[in-house]
This record gives sequence, structure tokens and C-alpha cells, in this order.
Amino acid sequence: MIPDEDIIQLEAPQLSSPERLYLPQIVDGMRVTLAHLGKSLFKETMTVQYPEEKRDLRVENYRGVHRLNRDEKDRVACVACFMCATACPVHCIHIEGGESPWEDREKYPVKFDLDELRCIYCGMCEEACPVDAIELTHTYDLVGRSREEMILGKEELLAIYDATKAEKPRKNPRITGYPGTGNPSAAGPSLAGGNPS
Amino acid sequence: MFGATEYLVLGSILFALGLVGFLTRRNLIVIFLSTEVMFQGVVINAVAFARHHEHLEGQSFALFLLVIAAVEAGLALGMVVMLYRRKGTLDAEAWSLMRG
Amino acid sequence: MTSAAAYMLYLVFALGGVGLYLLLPKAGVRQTFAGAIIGLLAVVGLILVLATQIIGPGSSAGFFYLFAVVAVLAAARVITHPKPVYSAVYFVLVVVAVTALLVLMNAEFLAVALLIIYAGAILVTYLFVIMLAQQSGSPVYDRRSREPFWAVLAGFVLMAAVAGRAGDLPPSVADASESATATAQSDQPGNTSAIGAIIMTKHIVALEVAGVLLLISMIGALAMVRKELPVETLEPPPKPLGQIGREVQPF
Amino acid sequence: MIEFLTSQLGVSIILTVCVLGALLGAVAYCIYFERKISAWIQDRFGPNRVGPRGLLQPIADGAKFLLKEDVIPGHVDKPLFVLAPASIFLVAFIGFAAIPWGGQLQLGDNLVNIQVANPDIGLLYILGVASMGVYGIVLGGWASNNKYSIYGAIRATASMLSYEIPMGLCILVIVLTMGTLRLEQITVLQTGSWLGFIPQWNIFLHPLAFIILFITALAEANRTPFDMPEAEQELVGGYHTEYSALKFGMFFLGEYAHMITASALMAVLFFGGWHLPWIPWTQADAHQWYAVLAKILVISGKIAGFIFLMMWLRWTLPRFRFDRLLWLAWQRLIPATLGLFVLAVILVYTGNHQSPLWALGGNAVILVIMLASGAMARREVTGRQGNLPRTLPADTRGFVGSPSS
Repeated sequence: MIPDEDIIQLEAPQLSSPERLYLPQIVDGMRVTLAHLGKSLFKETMTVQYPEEKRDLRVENYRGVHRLNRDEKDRVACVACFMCATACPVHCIHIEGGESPWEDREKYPVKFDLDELRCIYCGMCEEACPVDAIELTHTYDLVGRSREEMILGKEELLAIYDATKAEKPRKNPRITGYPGTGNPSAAGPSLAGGNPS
Repeated sequence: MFGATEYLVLGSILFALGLVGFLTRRNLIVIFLSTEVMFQGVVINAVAFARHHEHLEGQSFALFLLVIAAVEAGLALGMVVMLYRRKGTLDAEAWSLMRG
Repeated sequence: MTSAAAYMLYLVFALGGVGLYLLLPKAGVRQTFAGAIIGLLAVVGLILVLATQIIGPGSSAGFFYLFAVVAVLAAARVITHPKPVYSAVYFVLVVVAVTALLVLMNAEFLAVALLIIYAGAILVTYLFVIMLAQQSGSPVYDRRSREPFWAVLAGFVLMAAVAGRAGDLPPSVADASESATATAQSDQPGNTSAIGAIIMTKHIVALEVAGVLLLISMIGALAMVRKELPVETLEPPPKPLGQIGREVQPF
Repeated sequence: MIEFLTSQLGVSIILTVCVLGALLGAVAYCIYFERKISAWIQDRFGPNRVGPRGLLQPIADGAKFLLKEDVIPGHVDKPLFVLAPASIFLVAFIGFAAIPWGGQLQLGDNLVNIQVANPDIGLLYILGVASMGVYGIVLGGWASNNKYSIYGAIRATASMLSYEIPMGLCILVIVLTMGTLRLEQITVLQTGSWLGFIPQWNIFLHPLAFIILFITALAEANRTPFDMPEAEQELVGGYHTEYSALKFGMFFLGEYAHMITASALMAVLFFGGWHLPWIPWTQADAHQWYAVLAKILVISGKIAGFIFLMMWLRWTLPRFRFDRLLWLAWQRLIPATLGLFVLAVILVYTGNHQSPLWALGGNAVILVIMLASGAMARREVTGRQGNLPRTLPADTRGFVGSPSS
């Protein structure tokens, strides 16, 4: 219940006499727009010609397309722990884990699909990943011609890492493999080829 | 010289067509459109006679016909709007209910 | 006009009457196709009668025939079309054709006045009212005519009666004092100023009466369609100040 | 052949072709400049991708209009749906026949008018053609069988009928002053000068009539601030909601052609048409080809100026509310133009109709009356404001519904 004393009767402000005649106000408005027109004609406008020139990112932690990182031996860093898929609020990550061919970890992702159309780019997967395998890059111009094309698989996500590692290097991994098997640099030799993905 | 006769025939045809429409149609708007067709016939008639007699009386008469047509259209459309508001129909028969 | 021409004209009118009767919206079977054929035959016959019997063979009057045929066909569609919007559009066609005929008769001012007043004002108002009184579907009073047979008979007898005498023109009463003729004078200021002169001098009283008539009809139309209900009663009366917020329920 | 080409009829035919072609191009580039000017006013670039500075944009747009699928929805009234854009296009382009483009040209022995037709009733012809322009809108709106379209059509009908009255009265003021309906004659009558340097244009006789004519021209062409029939924010697209491809293009081109007609009419009636002041053509010069070319450029420049003014206004002003639109026509413009008409009648009767002092004095009197009545008019109370008490409570705080203590 709103008490009476809180109800305030407001009245629309009355127009003054010159305002009621429209004409002075119209002339004033036309002066403003003419000034803008002259400014655009004879001075630089601030428009960025987008496809040719791109503006620098204004924030460092801009969240764009995902990537799957590789470790030092070019293997996929993911250990298929499903943390990112669990943390994802829109369930856009689909992982199928398998037994790892390497000694320093137990699982690796056989399949890692990410629906870029469903993703809301909240960065929760990045936060949740225990091995910093999934990261969001600064790439914002992801386009495709079909919905299927926008579901990125493991190969595409790894390719994005290869393409973007120069501009955004991988953060220092906190853990790779299991604590008992030592740090990644001391990990044992991988299988032949090193990269079964 | 292309005489006045064929214009008079044309005017009479338009007038009679308008008369038929006025008598047969039941939609009030079409009834008034039919009267306008009759006016067109009369205008042709007046101008044809003006040309036949080689003075402008007929043309000025046709101008006054236009005034009458405008008056008629204004009042007629007022009646249409009133009928539609009261009865929700454009049927001219709806007026017959007003008979005492 | 010879009597032979008059009888041929009557025949053409009878044909046209049959066609129009078939074209008029009626209950039961649709006969519009047959009506259209017979009506077109009648128009062709009319052209032939006019061209051979009245104007004389060899006379070139193509524009007259073109616009006359357009006017007659469009007028027939005005009174036979079941949709009022189409009637109005066909009437625009009638007006345009009549405008062209007036130009052929050297009445340019009247032609343009007809176009501006009829097509520009009156017909637009008709369309406006048609749109305002929009009905869904096709109501029964647009699909049924009222006494089509007797109306067509009466109309075409009248047509024959008037048109049969159309050839018996009285002699022209043109006299030298009214030299402002309607005939084309390309170097002269045309008939606009002549018509203005005659209206503002000879017919000045009629002009004033016409103005008063327009004023009266405007007032009459306004009085007729004025809303009976005062606007204030359409809304609930305003509540007293202490009651304005009372309807709001707490969350 | 040469005799035919140098006769008035031959020149008229050639001129028809040239004017139609030039108009179609001008209309297309009007759309380009509309976009450019709107961009500049809004601190943008505008179209700049197709060709240098985007100059080929109209061609790309035209190709797009032609190649798109021409959808006719299933619920429309097909014959009228097709007729409406055609009629608006036709009506928009036949009005130019009576515009005098460049005075008279000496061709051999003939002196021909650079004008398609010079009828006795030229001005009335343009008015009549312009009054047919509403049919395209009304029929398009009705045939679309769509709520928004029919609202647009109803608004268009009401506003066009209302604004034709002050437009006609403004034109009558000029007709009374000039004493002729021939547009060429009206132009010729304005070629003198006052005091040797002020061109004898009608704008210096009846500036108020020009302003009102400009306002009504905006309304007749459905331009902002009077574009109620289209009103994309409330009516989607108004009468052309259901149209696509070439039919929509015809509506679009028709609107711009309407603008050009209105601009040409204003240039002829109030700004001396092709008259270029301060350059005295001698009698021998005046009908040579270079003089005619200069005259055509002058009237084109005047038309372009009016079009720029219309575009500038469009990107400055917000749209009128519909009841205010009709209020402006019936309660402000029509009384003012009636006053101007009476003034013109008095000036003609007293023989002072060519004297700028008398005419300007009369205009000033009418302007003062208009402004005074406008300033003294009671504020109209609209909507529910009328139910509210006129005075505020004593302890007015800043917000409506501020939290209670």
C-alpha cells in the first residue's frame, strides 16, 4: 500500500510562448544538425573502417572464441576431467573421454565438441579447468554458413591454439598429469608421434 | 466537324447507367457513387451543349454541377458514417426501419 | 439523326440492357461471363452505330471512341462490381475518361477542375469512408441487387428516350456579343479567363449561392456525424486525491 | 526531319525523353544523398563501399530491387495490390510536363520552349496530377489487407486532404499576384529587379506563403516531420509494409519524384524558376544555347537546394503526432493562408500587388496575428492530464513514488 503522502501529483511542464510557436525551436535544431554536417564534411569522423582497420582491444580479458591448449610436447593438454562441461551454464561442451596413450595422465579427450552458437562466452570453463587446457582467445570474428559448422571439434580448437598462441601465450600450467608423476618437464617420454589427437 | 450528338448519346448512357446503379444496388456507398456517375453524364451533356452553342454558359453550369456534387458527397458520406455507426451495416434497407 | 440510326441505337441499348442485367450481382448462378460478352457486343455495336450513322464514315475521332468506351465500360463496372472499393476505383477511371473528353471539347479548365475536385477530393473521401466502414468478407447486400430487371428496363428505356432525340439539336444560339467562345484559340489566354469572367459577372449571384450551399452542407455534415456522447463520460470519473493510489496491491 | 526536330513538337518529344531519364537518375541519386546527408548529420560516413565515395550505390540498389523476389502475399487483393505502386509511379512522373526548364531556345528560325507542354492551365495541371498521388497510398494500404497498412492509408488520406487546402490557397496567392496560370509566364514575370539588385522574385512579396507552401509540400510528399503514413516505429512501414522488390522500389522512387516536383514548383512560383539575377542577357544572347544551358543549371540548382532543405529538416525534426498534424493544418495554416488570400485580393484590387512594401507589410501583419494567437492560445490538455489537480502539494519531493518512511 502506497501512503497518500508519497503520491506526488506531477504536471507536465508548460511550454513557454516561443516554444509553443515551434519555429524558433526548429531553427535551433537545424543549426545543431548543420553544425554536425559541417563537422563530418570537413573534419575526421570517428568511424573505424572495420574490415580494413581493427581497433585495439580495450580490455585485456576480452573473451572470444575458445581454444584447446597444447602442452610442451604438442599434446592436447586436456585431461578429460569434465570440469568445464560441468561448469558450463549452457551445456555447450561435449567431451568423450578415453584412456590416455601417455603415461603421465589417465584420460584424454577422444572427442571435444564446443557449440559456439550456444556458448555465452562467460569464461566459466576457463575458470574451472584444472590444467588450463581450455582458454578463451581474443578472436571475435567467428563466422560460419551453417549451424553444424559452428560446432568446433578438437582439431579446430587445437588449430585455434596454433593460430593464436603468438598473440596470447598459454598461461603457466598449474598441473599437468598427476601430482605423483612429477611436473611436465620431468614427465616420461611420450609415445611415438607424441600427438595422437 | 465532330458534332455534339455523340457526346449527348454518351452523356445519356452514363446517366442511365448511374440510374440503374442507383436503383439496384443496396450498398449505400455504391448508391452514392452511382449518383456521381449520373453527374458525370450531366457534365458531359452541359459541356457538349456549351460547345454546340459556342458560348460558356454550359461550362459555367457544369462548374456549379461540381459544387452540387461536392455538397452531395459531403452530406452523403456523413449519412454513411452515421448509418454505419448506428446499425453497423452499409445496407440502405437499414434506413427503412426508421419509418414511423 | 435519321430514324434508322435511332432504331439501331435502340437495338444496341437493348443488347446493353441484357448484358447489364446479367452482370448485376444476383442470387443463384453467376452469369457475369455471358453478361460481359453481351455488354462488349453492345459497346462495339454502339461504336459502329455512332461511327457509321451519326458522325458519318471516314471521320477520324479515335480519341473520342477510346475515352467514350473507357467511360462506358468503367461506369458499367462501377454499378456491377460487388466490392465497393473497386466501384470507387472504376469511378476514378470514369472521371479520368470524362476529363479527357472535356479536353477534347476544349474545356480545359473544367477538365482540370473535374480532376481536382472529383478525383482529388470527392473520391478520396469515398475511399476513406469505405476504409472506415470496412467489413470482413462480402456482405449479402453487396451480392444481391434490388429488382435488377425492372431497374435495367427503366434505365435503358430512359437512355433510349434521351439518346434517341440526341440528334435533334436546336440551332446554335451563338451571337456576336459573346465572342468568348469555347473554341480553341491557341494564342488567346484560353477559356480559363473567359470562364472566370462569365462566372464573376453574369453568374455572380449563383456563385454566392453555391458558396452558401457549400457552407451549409459543411455545417450539416458536421452536425450529422457529431458524436452524441460527451467525451467526458467515456472515461470513469477521476477519483478524489486520497484514493488515487488505493488500487495498488502490495507485492 | 530537321524541320520536325526543330519544331516545338520535336523538341517536346526529345525533352520528354531527356527529362524522364534525368529524373530517374536524379531520383536514384536523391536516395544516395539522403543517406549521405543523414550520415553526415549523425557523424557517420554513409554509403562508401560501391565505387568511389559510394557513388555507384544507386546502381547497386536498383539491381537489388530488380533481382529480389517479388512477393505477393496470399491475403492481399491482387489487382489493386499491383495497381497501387504503378499508379504512384506514373503520377509522380507525369507532373513534370508543365515545368519550364530553360526559357526559350533559338533553333534556326523557330523559338521553342524548353518545356514539354505549355498549357494554359499549367499550374492547375500540376495540382490535379499531384492530387491523384494519394490513390497509390490508399489503394496500396487497403489492398495489403494488413492492420498497419490500413492505418497508414487512413492517415495519408486525412493528412493529404487537409494539406491540399492550404497548398491550393498559397498557390492562389501567387496566381492572383501574377495573373496567369502558365508557369513559363510566371517565370518571365519574375525576371525584373527592384532597386537594381533585388531580384523580382515572389519570395520577396509573399514570404509567408512560401513558408506555408513548403510545409504543405513536406506533408504532401509524406516527408518527416509529416511522415505519419509510414512511421516505421509505430506502423512498421505503413502502406508499404507488404511490398517488396520492384514494387517497393516504385513507392520509394515515387516519393522522391514527388519531392522533386514540389521543389520545382516552389522554385518556379517563388524563386524565379530559371531566372539568374545580376546577369543581364542581351536580347540576342537570351535565346542562345549557352543561355538555355545556364538557365537549366540554375533551376536545377534551386531544386537541389530545396531537396537539401527537405533532407536537412528530415534528419533534424521528430515526427508530429497525428492529431497535432491535423491541428496544424486546420487551425493554423488554413486561417493564415485565408488571410494571405484576402491580402492578395486587396493588393490586386488596389493595384499594389507588385509592390514589395505593401505585400511585405501585409505579410508582417498576418504573421503578427498568427504569432499572437499562437502565443495566447490556451494549452490543450490531452489525455489523462486533464483529470489531475492543477497544483502540486506543498512538500513536493523529487520523485514519484519515493519510498515511504
